[in-house]
Amino acid sequence: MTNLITTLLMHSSPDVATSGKAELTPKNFWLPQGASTFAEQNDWVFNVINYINYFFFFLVVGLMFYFVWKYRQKGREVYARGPSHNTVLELGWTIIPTLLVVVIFFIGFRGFVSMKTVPANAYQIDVTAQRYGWLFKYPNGATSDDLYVPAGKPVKLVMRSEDVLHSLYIRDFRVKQDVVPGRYTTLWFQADHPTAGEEFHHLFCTEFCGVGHSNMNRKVYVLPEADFDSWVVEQGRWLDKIPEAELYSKAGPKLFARCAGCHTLDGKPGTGPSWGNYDGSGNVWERTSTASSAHKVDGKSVSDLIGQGKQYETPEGYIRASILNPNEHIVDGFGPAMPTFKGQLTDKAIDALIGMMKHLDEFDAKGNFVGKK
Amino acid sequence: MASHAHSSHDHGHGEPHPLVGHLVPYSTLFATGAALIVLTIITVAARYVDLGEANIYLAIGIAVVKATLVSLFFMHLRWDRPFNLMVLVGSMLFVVLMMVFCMMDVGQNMPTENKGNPAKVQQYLDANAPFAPVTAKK
Amino acid sequence: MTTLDTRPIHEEVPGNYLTFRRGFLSWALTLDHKRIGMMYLVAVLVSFFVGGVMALLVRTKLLFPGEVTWMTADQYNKAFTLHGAIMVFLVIIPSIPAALGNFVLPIMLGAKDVAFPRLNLFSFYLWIMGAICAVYSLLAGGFDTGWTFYTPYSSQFSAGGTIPVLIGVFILGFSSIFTGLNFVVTIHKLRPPGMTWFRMPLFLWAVYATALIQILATPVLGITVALLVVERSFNIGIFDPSMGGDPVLFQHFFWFYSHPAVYIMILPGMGIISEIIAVHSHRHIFGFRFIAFSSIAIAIFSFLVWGHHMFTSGQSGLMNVLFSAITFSVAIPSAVKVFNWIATLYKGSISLNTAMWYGLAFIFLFTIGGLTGIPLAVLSTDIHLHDTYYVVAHFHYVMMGSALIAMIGGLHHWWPKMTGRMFSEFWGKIGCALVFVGFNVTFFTQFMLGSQGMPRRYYAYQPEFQIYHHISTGGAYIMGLGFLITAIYLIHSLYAGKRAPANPWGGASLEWQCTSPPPHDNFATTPRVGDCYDFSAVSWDEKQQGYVVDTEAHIAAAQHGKGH
Amino acid sequence: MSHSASHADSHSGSHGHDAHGHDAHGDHAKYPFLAHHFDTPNQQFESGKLGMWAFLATEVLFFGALFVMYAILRFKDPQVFSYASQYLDTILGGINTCVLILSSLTMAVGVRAAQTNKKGLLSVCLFLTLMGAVGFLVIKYFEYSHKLHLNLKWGEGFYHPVTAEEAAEVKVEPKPVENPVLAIASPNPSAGAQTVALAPVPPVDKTAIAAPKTGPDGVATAKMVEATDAPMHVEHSEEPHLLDSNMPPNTHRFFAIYYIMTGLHGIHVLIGVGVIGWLFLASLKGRFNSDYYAPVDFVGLYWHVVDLVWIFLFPLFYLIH
Repeated sequence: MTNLITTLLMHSSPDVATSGKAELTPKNFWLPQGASTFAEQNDWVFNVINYINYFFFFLVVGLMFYFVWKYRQKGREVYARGPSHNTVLELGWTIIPTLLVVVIFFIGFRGFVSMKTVPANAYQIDVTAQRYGWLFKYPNGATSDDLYVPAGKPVKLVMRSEDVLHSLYIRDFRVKQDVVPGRYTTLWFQADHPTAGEEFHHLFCTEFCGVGHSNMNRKVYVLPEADFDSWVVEQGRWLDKIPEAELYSKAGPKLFARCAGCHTLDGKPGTGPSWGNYDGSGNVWERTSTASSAHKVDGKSVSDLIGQGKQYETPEGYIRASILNPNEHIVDGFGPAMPTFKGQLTDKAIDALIGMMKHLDEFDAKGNFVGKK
Repeated sequence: MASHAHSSHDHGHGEPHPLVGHLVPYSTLFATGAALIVLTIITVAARYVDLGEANIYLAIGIAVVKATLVSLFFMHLRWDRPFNLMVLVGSMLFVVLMMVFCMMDVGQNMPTENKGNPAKVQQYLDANAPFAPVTAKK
Repeated sequence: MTTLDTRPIHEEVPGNYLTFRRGFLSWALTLDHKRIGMMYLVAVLVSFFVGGVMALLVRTKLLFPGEVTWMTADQYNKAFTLHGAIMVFLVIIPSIPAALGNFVLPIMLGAKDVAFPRLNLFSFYLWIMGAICAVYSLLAGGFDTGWTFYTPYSSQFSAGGTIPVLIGVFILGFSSIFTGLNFVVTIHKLRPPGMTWFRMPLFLWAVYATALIQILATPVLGITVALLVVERSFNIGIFDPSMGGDPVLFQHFFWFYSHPAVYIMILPGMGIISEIIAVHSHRHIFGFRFIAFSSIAIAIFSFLVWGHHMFTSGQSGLMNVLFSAITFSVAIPSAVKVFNWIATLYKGSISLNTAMWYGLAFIFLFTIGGLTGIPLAVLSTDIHLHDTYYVVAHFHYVMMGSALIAMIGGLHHWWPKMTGRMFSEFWGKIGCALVFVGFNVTFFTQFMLGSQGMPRRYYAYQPEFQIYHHISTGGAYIMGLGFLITAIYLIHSLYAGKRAPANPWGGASLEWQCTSPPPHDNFATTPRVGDCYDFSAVSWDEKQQGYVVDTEAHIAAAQHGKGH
Repeated sequence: MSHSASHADSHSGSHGHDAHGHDAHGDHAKYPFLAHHFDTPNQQFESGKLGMWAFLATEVLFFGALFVMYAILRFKDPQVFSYASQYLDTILGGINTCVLILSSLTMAVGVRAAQTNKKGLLSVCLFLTLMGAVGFLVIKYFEYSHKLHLNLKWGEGFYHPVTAEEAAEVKVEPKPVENPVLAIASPNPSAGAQTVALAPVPPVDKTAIAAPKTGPDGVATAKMVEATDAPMHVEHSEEPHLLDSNMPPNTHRFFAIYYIMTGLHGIHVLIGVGVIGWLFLASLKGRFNSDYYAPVDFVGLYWHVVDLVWIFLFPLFYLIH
């Protein structure tokens, strides 16, 4: 039954993601200006409920004052003969509100469903909340403290917290979601109107997180898609500013943080082989691993793939290959778990990693640069 | 509501004081005790035969039976005012309520906990947004 | 009505419970529900004063958008946390059931005392112990978690006083449990002949529903704070993610109690209003059964809706939808009550005493509080409003504008009965008006603040909000003035007020049939019960300057179903 | 409503409680234990009983919340429970169950003895019940101390070799790791399980927060992947758990909930010892008789509930191999 209703509602509800430019909803007595595709829908619901509320409020209070004035006590004659009950009336004002709230619920439910249904083509930004600040990470590895989003494109925030509960609230977008340590939460929105110049939307933390709670606000800038793309690339260029000479020592550790989840430096294998075991050759390393040919990649074992003793011409070539299409050759004893970093790592970044692998002795087990021993 | 159960019962309950409580024959008490011990031995024994999933259900089942015995005979509920039984059962219903709601939420949320593979988490989040299939059609 | 019982214990009764025995110990060790009620009342009002001062401090800080030298962010957090914790756990939850309820419940019921007087006294001392723990926690560094104690902030980062205050909450919980337990048994077993469930005043129905919640929900709060204490001390990994725990689970456990707790606060208030409206408009309450059963319905629904505090908490979408849907079911019984009160005014003979002013203020404020709950129960709009000042305003309208106003209304309604003195009606109305105006100025502004997106628990805020904060703070001071005046004339009445007649307002329920203040044992002889909302037998008596109830006519009317 | 009216009359009716309530004094004179605000012993007893049941309801909710917690933890990682429950001693648990049941039996018999004025039998039963309660606590003490000796503890302590023996057995030098939860999860058994399983957790630093990690997320760590694909049931080896490479992640949480629930139950038993002891002394003084046995009855109810709770705790912790 409910499913039926919800399905109907879903079909009748506008597809927020792809509907054309949503207009800015105007600032009114209650609500601030709305700048996302949700604002339209949301403000409409809010206003509708408000009108219903006005009606009932004035009905109740009006009647109250009228009766108080009309039936005020006259003299000391106290006994008043009013009806003590009227079943029809009472059933009436039990049932009518019930129907009303059912309708209200479904209106709100519709809005909620579209807020919870992330479009497939949403642009993902990873958010890390931490007392008392936000860190926004873009797919190309660029990071920023304020949030920049492309206009007219659904944006999905994947959020996690480093310490306590936070809550990301962009009031003009009418979106809010707690950020819970130990779990990923997401929210999405689509802002169609770029913010001009110094304009921005407020981003608040709305879950109490300590002394700096009220300072945990940032700005949200909506850029036209083209500008955004160039901005995010520019933001991602931190690497280029590092001179070749100290490339691996400066950039290496920062990049390695992304690898550290699977690769260690001290010889203990994780999901992937440990860099510590890399013999610096072009050999697919750890060939002697006991679990020989254990792992099949679409039916072929590793040795089938490259054959005994086959080598890359250069170690660099090998490393580069295993970063860009990692599952082409898999080290014995490991599974095809590594995602490709094609398009995420620039050549310079890969050079930095290669440099790091060549000078492992200058890094500690955590990947911090310690210099020549 | 609450009153009806006990006060109606009250009527048939007209003996002069102080015969409020009910006298449970020794035989009944000892029989109950024996049954409880036997059930305990059975449930312990059942632990050593591996019935897979069934083990836990068996254990819980036996526990429920034992609990019922204790409350009916040791605690006189079999003869006591129905309202007292209502109090006990009612309170248990609220525990069940709490458990059901909490478990539903936990079950829904588990995949979003980042002890799991975030890639999987992402797939889950994209796939399992409420009523995703419906929107997917568009 | 005053033929005294001949039992020895009664020989030295010199009239009323206040003069029954004298000396400090006669109060500290009393088993008389009236004296215990009075002690609760004093204790609650004192904590109310402290909590109020905290509120004014917070409001004063919020006059300035930025840092202020005289209050750091840390002190601010501790101040609003203290305000919340005191008002919830020390004031509103015990105010009506434990203070007023203790005093009038057995009398309204026609009983000599509550079922377990010792337990009653014990729960009062539990309350004291809880309060002491709270005070100690201030010495131990205060606590800054907000009254909701969310993990992992409370389990890792919050100030040193957190564990003591949690212990305090645990103890207060049991104080509340024992009070509720006492009332349930009293209402079930101590009703005199003729006092059937449907002869019971609606206040008793409300208190009964409240007691059910207290018994069924409060233990969960106890275990939750206990687990939190363990988590904080040993980091066992149940609520704290650093060891694999789940913060959202804490919120489930916390709100399983704390949402029903909202109804522990408001239900008795509704009961009082039913009394005040009926008595002061001298007319049979409209739709007795609907009001009575709506109390029970609210009590039961209140257990099914706790998740609506967690729409943005990371709770799964399914549960959000479920909880939102059920939440609306609570709106219905509340609406029914309001409509019935209005219908009770219809064709009444309404005397606008101070108590009635508070009663009408309640209807006004509770209507706003209830209606503004709807946007918060609606999923999509709540996302915008959650954790903003809109929520703050909403629950202040319900908790303070309703529960507390009802409590003060009840205080005025029963003040002559409790103290035997009349207070100044003139100043009473001045005080009520100031409180009412001040309250609306304070909190209606906060609705706007909230819907404009001002998050709650903010020490510093965007300048654009400043004007609202100024208005709000102004209102807070007006309200404070109102309460000050109220306190002054009430205390003054204790010394200079003129003696109160047994029945100053013309009520027909049992508490108006014993002298004011009541004798030690309430009723010399087991009272005979009529229809407590049938005022046909009530008439004004010049000599007593009060109303008198013609008992025989009253009983007769009830038996022949007259006066309906 | 009519029948509840008749309820009110029923007890008054049977004891001539007319509008002037004179006979009530008769009752008060006859029964010294009858409180002044009750009319009849019946009413007093019934009130006490209802009060007791209401209190037991709060106890049910009190423990119930913990059972909910148990269900959720188990639901989240079942393999932990099937693994860790093997560290509990089923036989001792079973014996304890029987002890409690027997003490419940003696309590029930005691109530009957009180009802029928058999004062000697009552004292004997109360004494036996008392012994049962004490015995339960003694056995529990041995269980606890054994576990603590094996360092099967709550929270972080679970991962620290504290006892000399274990420190000796475990030769690996502990290394701090950033995220305990993930570190606890043991990667594929073949590789480096010990060290990972051993990694102790640094005490939570309440002030300093680690700098945010750089680079986008979305890359699974070894532990993450393993944690999700952990097998449902793992045999535990004879080695101490710190060396057991099969130990599933979050095992410490099993012992957390174990100590909390059995501990709270233990506290209730302790309270039981107190009140039953008091009853015993009172019964020696011959305080109770067929008119006045309410305290025995009510304490009996409490004691049975303590038994009930254990009846559920036992299978949930000891029998989930």
